[in-house]
Amino acid sequence: MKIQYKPKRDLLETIIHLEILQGLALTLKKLFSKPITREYPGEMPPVYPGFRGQHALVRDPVSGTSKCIACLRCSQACPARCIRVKYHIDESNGSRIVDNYEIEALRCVYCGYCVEVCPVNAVTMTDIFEYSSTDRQSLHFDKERLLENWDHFTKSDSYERQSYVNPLWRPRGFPKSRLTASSRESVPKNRKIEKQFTGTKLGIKKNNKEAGGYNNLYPTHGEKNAH
Amino acid sequence: MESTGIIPRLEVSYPDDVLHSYQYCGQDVVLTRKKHILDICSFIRDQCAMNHLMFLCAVDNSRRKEAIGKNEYERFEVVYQFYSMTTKHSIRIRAQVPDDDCSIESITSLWPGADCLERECFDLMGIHFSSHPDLRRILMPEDWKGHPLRKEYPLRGIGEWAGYETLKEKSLELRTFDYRSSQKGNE
Amino acid sequence: MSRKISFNCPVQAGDEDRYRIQMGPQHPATHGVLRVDLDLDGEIIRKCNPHVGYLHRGFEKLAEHRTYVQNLVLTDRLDYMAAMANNVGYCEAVEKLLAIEVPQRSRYLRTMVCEMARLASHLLWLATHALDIGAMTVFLYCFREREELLEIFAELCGSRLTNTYTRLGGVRQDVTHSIMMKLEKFVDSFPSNLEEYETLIDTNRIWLKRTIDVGTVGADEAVGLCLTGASLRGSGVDYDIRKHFPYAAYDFMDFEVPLGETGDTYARYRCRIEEMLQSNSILRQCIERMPPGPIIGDDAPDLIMPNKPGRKVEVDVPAQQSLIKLVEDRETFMEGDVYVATEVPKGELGFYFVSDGNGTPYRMHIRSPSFLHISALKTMAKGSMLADLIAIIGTLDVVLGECDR
Amino acid sequence: MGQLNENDLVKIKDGVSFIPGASALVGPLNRIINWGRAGSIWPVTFGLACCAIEMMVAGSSTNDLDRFGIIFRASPRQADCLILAGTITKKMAPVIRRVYDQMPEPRYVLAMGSCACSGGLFDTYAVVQGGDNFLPVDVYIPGCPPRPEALIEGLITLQKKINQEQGRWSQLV
Amino acid sequence: MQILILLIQIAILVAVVLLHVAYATYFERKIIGHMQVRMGPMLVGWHGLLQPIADGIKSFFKEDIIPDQADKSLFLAAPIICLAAMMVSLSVLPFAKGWALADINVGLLFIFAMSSLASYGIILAGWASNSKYTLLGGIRSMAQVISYEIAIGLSLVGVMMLSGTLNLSQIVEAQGNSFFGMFIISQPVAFFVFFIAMLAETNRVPFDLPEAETELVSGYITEYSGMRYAMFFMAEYIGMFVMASIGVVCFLGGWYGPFAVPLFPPIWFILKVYFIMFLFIWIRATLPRYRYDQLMAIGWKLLIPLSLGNIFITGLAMTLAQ
Repeated sequence: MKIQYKPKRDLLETIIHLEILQGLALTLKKLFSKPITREYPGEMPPVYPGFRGQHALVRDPVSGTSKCIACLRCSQACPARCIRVKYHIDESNGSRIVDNYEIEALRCVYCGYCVEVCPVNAVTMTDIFEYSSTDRQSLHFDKERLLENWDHFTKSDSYERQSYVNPLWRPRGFPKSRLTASSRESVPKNRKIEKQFTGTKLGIKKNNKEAGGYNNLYPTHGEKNAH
Repeated sequence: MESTGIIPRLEVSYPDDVLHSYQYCGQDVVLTRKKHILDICSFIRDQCAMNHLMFLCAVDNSRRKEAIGKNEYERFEVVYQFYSMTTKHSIRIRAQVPDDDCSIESITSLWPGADCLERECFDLMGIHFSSHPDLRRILMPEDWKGHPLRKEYPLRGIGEWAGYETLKEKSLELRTFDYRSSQKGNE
Repeated sequence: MSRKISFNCPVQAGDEDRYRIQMGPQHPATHGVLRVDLDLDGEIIRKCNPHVGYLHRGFEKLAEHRTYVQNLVLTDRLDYMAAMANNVGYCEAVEKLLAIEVPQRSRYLRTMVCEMARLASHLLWLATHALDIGAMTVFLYCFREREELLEIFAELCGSRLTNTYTRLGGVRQDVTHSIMMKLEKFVDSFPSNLEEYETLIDTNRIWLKRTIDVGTVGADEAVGLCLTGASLRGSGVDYDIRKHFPYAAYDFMDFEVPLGETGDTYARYRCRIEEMLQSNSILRQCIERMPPGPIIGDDAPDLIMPNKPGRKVEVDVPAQQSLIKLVEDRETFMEGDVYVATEVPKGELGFYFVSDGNGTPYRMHIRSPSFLHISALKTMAKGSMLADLIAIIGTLDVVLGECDR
Repeated sequence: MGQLNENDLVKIKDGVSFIPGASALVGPLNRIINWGRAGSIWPVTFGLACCAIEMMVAGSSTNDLDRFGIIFRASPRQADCLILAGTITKKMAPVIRRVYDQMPEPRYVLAMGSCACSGGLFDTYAVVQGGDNFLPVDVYIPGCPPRPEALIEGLITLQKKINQEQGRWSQLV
Repeated sequence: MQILILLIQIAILVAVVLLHVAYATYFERKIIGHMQVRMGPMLVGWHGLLQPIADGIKSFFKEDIIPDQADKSLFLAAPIICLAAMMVSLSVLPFAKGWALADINVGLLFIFAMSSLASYGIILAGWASNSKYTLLGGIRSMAQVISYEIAIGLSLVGVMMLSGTLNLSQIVEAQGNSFFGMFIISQPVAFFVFFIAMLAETNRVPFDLPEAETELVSGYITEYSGMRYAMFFMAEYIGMFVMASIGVVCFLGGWYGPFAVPLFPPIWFILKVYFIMFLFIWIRATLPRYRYDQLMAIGWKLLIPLSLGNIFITGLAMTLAQ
């Protein structure tokens, strides 16, 4: 396909500077239109569930501490090698007990692999992205700090709004067999199950039935998708 | 991609240079000696209408399982991939470059665009391209030691680059003029 | 007064009246950290020598020390204007090497995000190109559209810029209805918004004067310089990898490849504008034809590679030290080498893999379009004026992250 | 310094000190200057890698850094703040230091994103492991890249830091 | 006594103009911001109203760097030359009837002289900084000023011919109180040439080559920091103000308006000046930048022939009318 050029301007247009006047008219029109600026400290940007923000360790309501079982999958999957887990083995039953769980937030690249591979939904990424600091040490999260992050997050609006189920724990559209742990948190009952999106002009309608099994796999998040 | 018939033609034209050829994932590959690489490339460009040089890079074979113990492999190889925009065929040439004579002829006379790619090979792998107009380091600083992509080069580098060392010294020295440290000194 | 003028570069014989100037690495118009050494005769460039490497991060070396899955994260940082397209390109290459099947739905999803990335990248290109030439309002209008796309990315995969959306053997997340509704709204409004930018520059006499006959490259010269993408097509060479080696779902899409004739900056500008419209129509087709089905294949590797059969991860526990040592299971992957190219917004992005059967690539070479485009700068800028150089850097659409790797 | 060091001589530099009574004058002046500085932080137009794109977004219409009085200056001589937006390679580090040295006091450094803070993903031969190896970094902004709002939040942190400064002007005037 | 009054007048004028300059930058940022669908300064003061003050305070207390290799005396003198020349030209502007500090007979020439002098400041700044970008900026500025000074002078010859004087107040009087008396009606071509040349004289988009940010970093002011940079900045905005004032005086009927305002006569003058300054800002938000040789070509090949033709036709028309 050869590209088409717009016709050249004629003499009259050259003299009255038509195209420049059009440009001026556009900017003048914009002068009186509403700015699209989001006034940030007062007005928050939309953050969607599954946003890869500040890390946290989920505080288990039962035990009051982290759910981590020190399987080290997260630190193996981490491309930036920023997760350090220290643990010891309980002599009585041979299970691993986490001593410290460190995430170096300044080295992390926020890829979300650690969250996705965690078999017990212990580590997560929250919607919080405002935690700049004037010193380096405060961004080196240890276990306590990570648990605090979770507490901080559970108090925030975005947690309240969608009663958090991180889609990274349970990626939308993933068959159950592919999830790292099949014993993952079940979807709360009051959640609407959304059908998988499909196009309207499908040439292959008959395949629909076979693929129907995938339709009811993933929950929606909050009332956003309800309508 | 079906067989293009280029490999037999190459084998006929350059019987001494073609070592071995194979197809992998539908891509034609020819292993050659480095001696007549310029002729081979110009043959490919002019006789086979392969006008597009897709990429040019160097590989260090020293730790490669399949290469170890086979004498058709040398320490390094320079890989060229050519493509013909008209016939939609492509071919890959792997020219073997021995460790002791680490040089190969430049193809900048055929593809001016190969200039930077060859400089990159020289920079990262240490392969000399004879008759290259301006063979300097391109990605690393001029006084960098070693060739990072060679297999024996560790990931974090050997030693510290001199320029960075001087920078660190300078920044320590200039720190005295810093607001924060002058404050600390007085407190 | 002249006693105080001291030039850093030694002046060679015959060059006494040349004015040497070093543009960059910190310069507003070099799109990052490109450095260009110029020999000026008045304002006319006699010699132009681009220096790259100020963003060389050792990608190819690092990739040899990370698994195939982890390297996916690296590719986000290659061409950060269109991270999605890089993800797709990388995955297509690795899937060819490891012979992984991709389900149809995720092919469509990949096509969709690729085109979204192309739009985002081209919008950023238009913005910076216009800013370089002085039209700063276009810059901000383009960002408005781009923001919409980035918000869709954020909703889709949780990150705005470095998406890590694809996965070997599929994609990471399925789309939801709300994402698709947003996308549809975007697709509907995009052509009229594009018109808006065009009012400001397309027929503007200053823009025409600054772009027509600037940085002209003939078709043969462009091929010789290894230009790809819109920079090549502006010269009239019909080479688009989406047509030549269809990947993802481009086989099923109806689109055309816009070709220029003159090979100057204006032709490339028009080419990219037309490409944006084509991408928009591909997006619409993706929305309309999105098939149902799984988004990830059955034989897709796990996030922790090497994965099968019987992944073996040993943990070295000197209990006091508790350091983690991962002994990678030397599971047999395919041995061989493969080169797969994809059409990213900048041009032809190719990955050349040499595998020796480990979970990490033996050698990964990235054929980055920007690297070759910058090398073409030397030829293109010669004889033009200083202000033209800015326009040429803009029109080549270089991104240094990809160039230096 | 009015509130803190009321009773002793305030030492600014070797041999330069303030008389205690002057603090009534110095205190408000200090506050006004800090307000001026916090209200007009001009960063250098200096992008390194990915984060530079988010920096541009922060300056664009949706977030509009101009609201805070922040406009980008191309010349380091007129800038107050250096945003390290992206990976710092060893080849680039001397250049960055040079840009920093060209800036007039008071100058601030923001490290934006993992790469600038600590090298991030790129633990390789070519990358500096953190900008604070050779620059006095004032604010660290985590994220890869941080959202533009996170950058704004980092700048707000910097404003807070500026507002707490005492007598940084006295050496200059 | 008279001197004292004059001094007070000068002080008031300078204070008002400096405040005006400060707020001109504010309005520029605000208007361009809204044209780009964003907000402009918002948070320093109510709707960012204190923004210029904060900028001023910050610049004043910023370290003043004099590069080692610079020619110190010239480096220090350049911003002062620039600012002083621009400020002096304020003295002859008639803001209202009788509201001029110095109502001299050669007002128009005086302003041209001063604006040429200001360009010396720019050239010296470019030279004395001893940096390559500033030198290029200085050279560009010199060439630009020389070419467009001619165009702007020639374009005003028609006005001088019609009014028969160089005194600014008398030029306004010559246009009279009516709308159709304005010289923009009788001299449209001259106004067109004047307007474009005015943009070039004040280094505004699309002719902002001496400080083209994407080409020359900051052009001739690249090496200036702190207050000295602010002085150049002020000089540029005062230059805009002066040029806009000349446009108002020569083409838009000066202080005359549809009706007379009793207490504050300069109101119409100021409104008209602001209108022209708005045009400056508006154009800045819309247009790209010319290339250097194209700029020269416009100056020499388009504007100067046009204005010469305009003089010829004006002369012809005047002769015929007699």
